[in-house]
Amino acid sequence: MERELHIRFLRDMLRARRMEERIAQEYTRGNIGGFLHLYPGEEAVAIGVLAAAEPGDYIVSTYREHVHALARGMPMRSIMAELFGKRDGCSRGLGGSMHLFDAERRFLGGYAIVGETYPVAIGAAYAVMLRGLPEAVICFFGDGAVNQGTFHESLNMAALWKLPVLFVCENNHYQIGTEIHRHSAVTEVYKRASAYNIPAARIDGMNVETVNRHTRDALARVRAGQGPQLLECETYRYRGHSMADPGSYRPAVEVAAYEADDPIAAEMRDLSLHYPDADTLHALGLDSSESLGRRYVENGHLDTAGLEALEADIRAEIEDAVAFALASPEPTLDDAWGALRPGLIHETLI
Amino acid sequence: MERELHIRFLRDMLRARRMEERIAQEYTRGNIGGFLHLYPGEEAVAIGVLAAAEPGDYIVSTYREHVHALARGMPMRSIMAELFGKRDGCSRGLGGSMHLFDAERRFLGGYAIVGETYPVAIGAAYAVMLRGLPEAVICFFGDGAVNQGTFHESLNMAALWKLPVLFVCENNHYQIGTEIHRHSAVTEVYKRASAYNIPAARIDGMNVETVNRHTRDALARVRAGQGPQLLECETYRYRGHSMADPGSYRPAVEVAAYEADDPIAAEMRDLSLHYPDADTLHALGLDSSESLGRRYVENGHLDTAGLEALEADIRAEIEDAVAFALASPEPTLDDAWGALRPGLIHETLI
Amino acid sequence: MQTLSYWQALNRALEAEMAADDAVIVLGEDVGLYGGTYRVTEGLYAKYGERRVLDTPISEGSFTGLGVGAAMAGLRPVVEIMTINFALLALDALINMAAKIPFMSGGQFSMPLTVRMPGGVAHQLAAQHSQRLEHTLMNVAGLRIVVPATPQDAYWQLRQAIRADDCVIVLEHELLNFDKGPVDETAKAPPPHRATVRRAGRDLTIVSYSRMANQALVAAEQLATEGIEAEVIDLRSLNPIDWDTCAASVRKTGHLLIAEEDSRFAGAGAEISAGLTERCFHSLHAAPMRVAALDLPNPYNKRLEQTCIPQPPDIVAAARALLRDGQ
Amino acid sequence: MQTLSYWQALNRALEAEMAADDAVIVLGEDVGLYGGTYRVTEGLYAKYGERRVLDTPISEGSFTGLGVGAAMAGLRPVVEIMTINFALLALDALINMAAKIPFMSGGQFSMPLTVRMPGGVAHQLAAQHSQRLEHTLMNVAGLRIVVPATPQDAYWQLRQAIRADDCVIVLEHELLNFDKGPVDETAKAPPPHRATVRRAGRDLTIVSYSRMANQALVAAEQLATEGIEAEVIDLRSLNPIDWDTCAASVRKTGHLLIAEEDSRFAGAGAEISAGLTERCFHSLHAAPMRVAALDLPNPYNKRLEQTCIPQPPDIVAAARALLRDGQ
Ligand SMILES: Cc1ncc(C[n+]2csc(CCOP(=O)(O)OP(=O)(O)O)c2C)c(N)n1
Ligand SMILES: Cc1ncc(C[n+]2csc(CCOP(=O)(O)OP(=O)(O)O)c2C)c(N)n1
Ligand SMILES: [Mg+2]
Ligand SMILES: [Mg+2]
Repeated sequence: MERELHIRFLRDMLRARRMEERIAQEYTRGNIGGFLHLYPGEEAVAIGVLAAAEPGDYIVSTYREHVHALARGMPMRSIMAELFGKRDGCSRGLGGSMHLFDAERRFLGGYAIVGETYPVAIGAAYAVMLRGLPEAVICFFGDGAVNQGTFHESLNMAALWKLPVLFVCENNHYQIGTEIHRHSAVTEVYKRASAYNIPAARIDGMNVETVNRHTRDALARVRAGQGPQLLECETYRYRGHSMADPGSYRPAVEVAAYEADDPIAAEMRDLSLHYPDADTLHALGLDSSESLGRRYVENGHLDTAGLEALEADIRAEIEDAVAFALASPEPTLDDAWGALRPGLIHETLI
Repeated sequence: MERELHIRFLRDMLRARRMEERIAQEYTRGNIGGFLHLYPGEEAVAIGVLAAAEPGDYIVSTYREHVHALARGMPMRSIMAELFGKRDGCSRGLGGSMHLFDAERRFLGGYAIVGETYPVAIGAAYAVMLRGLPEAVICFFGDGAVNQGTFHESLNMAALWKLPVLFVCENNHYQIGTEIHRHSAVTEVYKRASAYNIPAARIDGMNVETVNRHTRDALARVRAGQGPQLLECETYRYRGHSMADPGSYRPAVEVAAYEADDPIAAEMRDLSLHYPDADTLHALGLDSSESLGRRYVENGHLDTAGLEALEADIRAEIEDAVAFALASPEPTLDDAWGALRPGLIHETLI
Repeated sequence: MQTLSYWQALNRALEAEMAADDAVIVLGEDVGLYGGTYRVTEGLYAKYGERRVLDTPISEGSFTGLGVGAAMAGLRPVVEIMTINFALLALDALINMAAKIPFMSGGQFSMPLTVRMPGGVAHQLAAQHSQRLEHTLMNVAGLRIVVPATPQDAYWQLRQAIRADDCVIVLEHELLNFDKGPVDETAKAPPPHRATVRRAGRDLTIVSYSRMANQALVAAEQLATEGIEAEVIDLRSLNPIDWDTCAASVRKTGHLLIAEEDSRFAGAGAEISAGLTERCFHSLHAAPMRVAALDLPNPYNKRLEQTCIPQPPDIVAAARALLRDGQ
Repeated sequence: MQTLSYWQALNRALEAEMAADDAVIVLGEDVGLYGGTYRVTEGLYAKYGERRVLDTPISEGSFTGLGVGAAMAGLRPVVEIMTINFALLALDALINMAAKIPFMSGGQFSMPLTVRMPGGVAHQLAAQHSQRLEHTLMNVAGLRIVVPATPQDAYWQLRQAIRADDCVIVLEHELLNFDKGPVDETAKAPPPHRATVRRAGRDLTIVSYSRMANQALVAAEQLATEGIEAEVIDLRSLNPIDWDTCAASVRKTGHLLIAEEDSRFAGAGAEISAGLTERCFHSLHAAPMRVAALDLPNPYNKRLEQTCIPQPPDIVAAARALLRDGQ
């Protein structure tokens, strides 16, 4: 059981990483346009948090949301087609990379204006509260987003009315090129929640199991009517802020240090606690996702065939998604007019 | 010396109270229009804080700012003429009650959109910091204003860059008709400053001497380069939010309790600690500003003549200010166009 | 038929929709316990409780955004921004969120959100409290804007706004609140964005909206005494605009006068003028004329305030000048 | 003369003004250490230090307001709002503060504040990142707006903005950043708000601004091959508008075409159309025509994005249609 959960985490993180890598390639090939913000390095947060969510929960995310969407269960096909700007994309090719939406899975969207996720989240939570349902809202945001006024306004209201929201800060220490010490007077994000009496914790965002456990506990409190909770997940992005950003403002040693702590490698180590072979693992040293397969095999969690099958599954899914995206037609102007006012057909306006 | 300071506080508070009472009258007479927010009950804050300010300091205030303006040394004439919408008003009759400005006294204005005082204050403070001067900026705001996003954004920047600002919260427990427990998840405003590492204290805003002492200490820290400070002054407004508001949402006992703690009466009690006669004072019980004169005489701080002279001075000043305001001409449309772009004359635009 | 004041009509509309649908909630500063700054929400708190009539902190950006999120999750929120002046703090929520989410989501989410904001120039409220944001909101694809001038329209249009699946902005006028008029709660409402001919005439068309439409009627009566028959059109809606009603009138009269309280430069009148010139150029005997506010912030001084925004005599004078030019 | 790209011209202008006056500071997200998202502030941090080139948190409302307060206390701040899309969070600071403080203070405070905001439709940035706010800002008395289309104008107009004692908004266009052109740093600049005739012609007047003015020139060359000589006016400024230059041209050609990237409905073009109709009605042979963006949020899909905003062939087609109508 435990083992299966770990394998699932590993699979989801690998799937996320491989998808993002492919997306980067497709961007350089010109199949994807606009701003593109990738997630490698931060997978443990999305995977760990969303594995704890129920189907009835609402998710609100940012422009760096492909992996949240994937972890929420959105088909890779519909994500990929959206990035390709196609009609079968989750937002019909009208939203693009920063605006993935899925009403069915209660994925309330990716928002590109920093700080917008808070009000959307408390709004959905207000609806939940009014109906007295055991649903929760999960609201993602970055460390830079903490300084937006809506953080303050929304957290105050969430606390005031005990709204069922879990605020999840993906603290990757950077607001584009500005390091957290240069943008926040208090760099421990979780401490800022005390201004609203919101219970908060800082956790290791590079460890999927830690993230998942804390999320489960926090969501249980939310569902028990204890009001909003906040988790600060310390993490790191390996790439630049977006495809347009070389990321050169970050010291090489910093990037290397975090990469040594790769969440996928970490999950591997974690598995090793549950299954012998710890010495072998230790001897191997820290690792990046590249050599993960080998290790898994060495650890005996997966045999070569199992690992190859896993990687092959992911590869196949990605190929399928890309082929689907390529084949999908482009949206028409009629699609655009229809999307502008989905409710319009029922009404005589003039 | 001490005694003189106390007499000065008392005089300033009485002057403020009497001016506001007259302004209310002139409003009902139709000489003053628009929204009118009065200050009775809160005098100890403006008087206590601004008595500690230096001429080089900048003051930023709200729509409830007549007394801040007066305490800053602006002539009552120019305040009254402004309220009357006249050309000799401090803002030429263009600003009105909510927008008193005085460049010479570095009174950066009354702002009517809740939450605007913070950014103006940190902006002025940034200019001071850049020039390395020992000047400070004093920023007033209410308890309701704490929930505006700019509070959060501006306090973070103030702390991040160690700007010389003293934030003064006039916590009168109400945001118009909404009591603080219904608008803030954390009702101790000073605690919210911890989210920015800003030193903060909650003090008795009904006691002018307390306010003054804390302000002096806080400003000393500001001038010593220790960065922003925050004072939460607990106070109360006796009247409705504005002249349009009956204030009936507040329990009568609450109003009475605070009035029993009138800052002017409190200052009287305070004086009695320095000069005998404490028993007599105690026997008299708590008092409102109305019977203040009598008490003062009884306490021996002022003789009947002295008190009458004080009241007479204030009466005369108010009469003079009203006469001045009445006699002042109205601004012209040319004045208005000139005020729109004071810098325009130097430039050929097209 | 009953006579109600404008605020009462709005109050009845809220009451009716709240009674009809549990998903309707009202939120804003002092809308509950206090009963609303302009009394519009009076009585609702007692009847529907503090959860459906929600007093908010002073956090316009976020409580408007809360309305957006709540609408996405199935409620039909009616957000009151106490006055339009504070809407500048909520424009990201309105423009980048409410207006764009249905589109960006490929039509998956509708936006059954109503945002009420009393505004306009009232009595000496000075520059920061006398905003007019018509032009700003009009340019935003995805928002609908209604501008009722009468209690009856206030009633109908607010109810329609709440029932709409789009985000509808209700621009009320602060000075209309105590205007009284007949309100029929049972008659079938006209479509929400259809303009209405408030007065028929043959010599010129005056297009206006909100309080200024009433002022235009006053001016038209004066003009009638001089033998000039003005047709007065109350737009009732600024997005969409009922071009057909306006164009039909202009084609008949050959003269277009636009009366608005907004500042002239790039105000709502600019679109009305440009849009009708495009549609009726060959019927026009003279350039469309705009009677509008001066391009100044609103001054506190009463006399200057009155000078800055158009008064009925200004409309009368403009009509005369227009007809002279068009001879 | 040297050739610079648009961003380099802006960079030189900042450099020149910072060197000339210690009171000039630059602030915004990533303007310092990072060198500016569009490189416009490159090199300034190294030269003038972190106090005069200030990296800010993501707090647009307050750091723009900080610019206002700093301007009142004697600095000449240049605020960069990384892209205009985030300016919706700063509109209270711009509209209720920067634009109104000089007026509300009776002229005691001037407002030597410059606010730069790159914007417009770039490449597939989708609805939230493709704002055009011309119309919103134009209606605000107390703001001046410049819209440079060339590196030379970018250089001149930014310098003039910094030197102005009013609040000047510099609307840059994201797609112009890498356009190159001659920049003379010593020539005397024309007044900041004067329009320029970029191409002379006799058959119709095309009024445009920012990137669309360059597109209009492309269209004009195409029209010339068909024997149609278009006069192309680049407004350079949206507030104030140089009406005289435009009106003189329209009186000559009798035909007015407006090309803008803004959405048509209540966009900047509405004022241009209305304002010039008022001034030139009797010279016009046809209604002024607007070529503008569709009234839709900007779609991500590339082909739709291109469809939504005018392209040179659209301008050409409109010019032909306009001349047909005006026969
Ligand atoms: C209001 C606003 N300001 C600026 C930007 C430009 N911008 C996009 S992402 C970003 C940094 C956000 O940092 P953080 O919140 O830490 O998230 P991360 O990108 O690190 O995941 C900025 C400044 C924006 N999108 N919205
Ligand atoms: C942004 C904004 N929202 C709402 C208002 C309307 N309003 C004026 S004063 C006020 C209450 C402010 O309360 P507080 O900050 O406690 O100051 P107080 O009036 O008690 O001195 C409100 C809601 C406003 N002026 N600005
Ligand atoms: Mg970050
Ligand atoms: Mg208060």
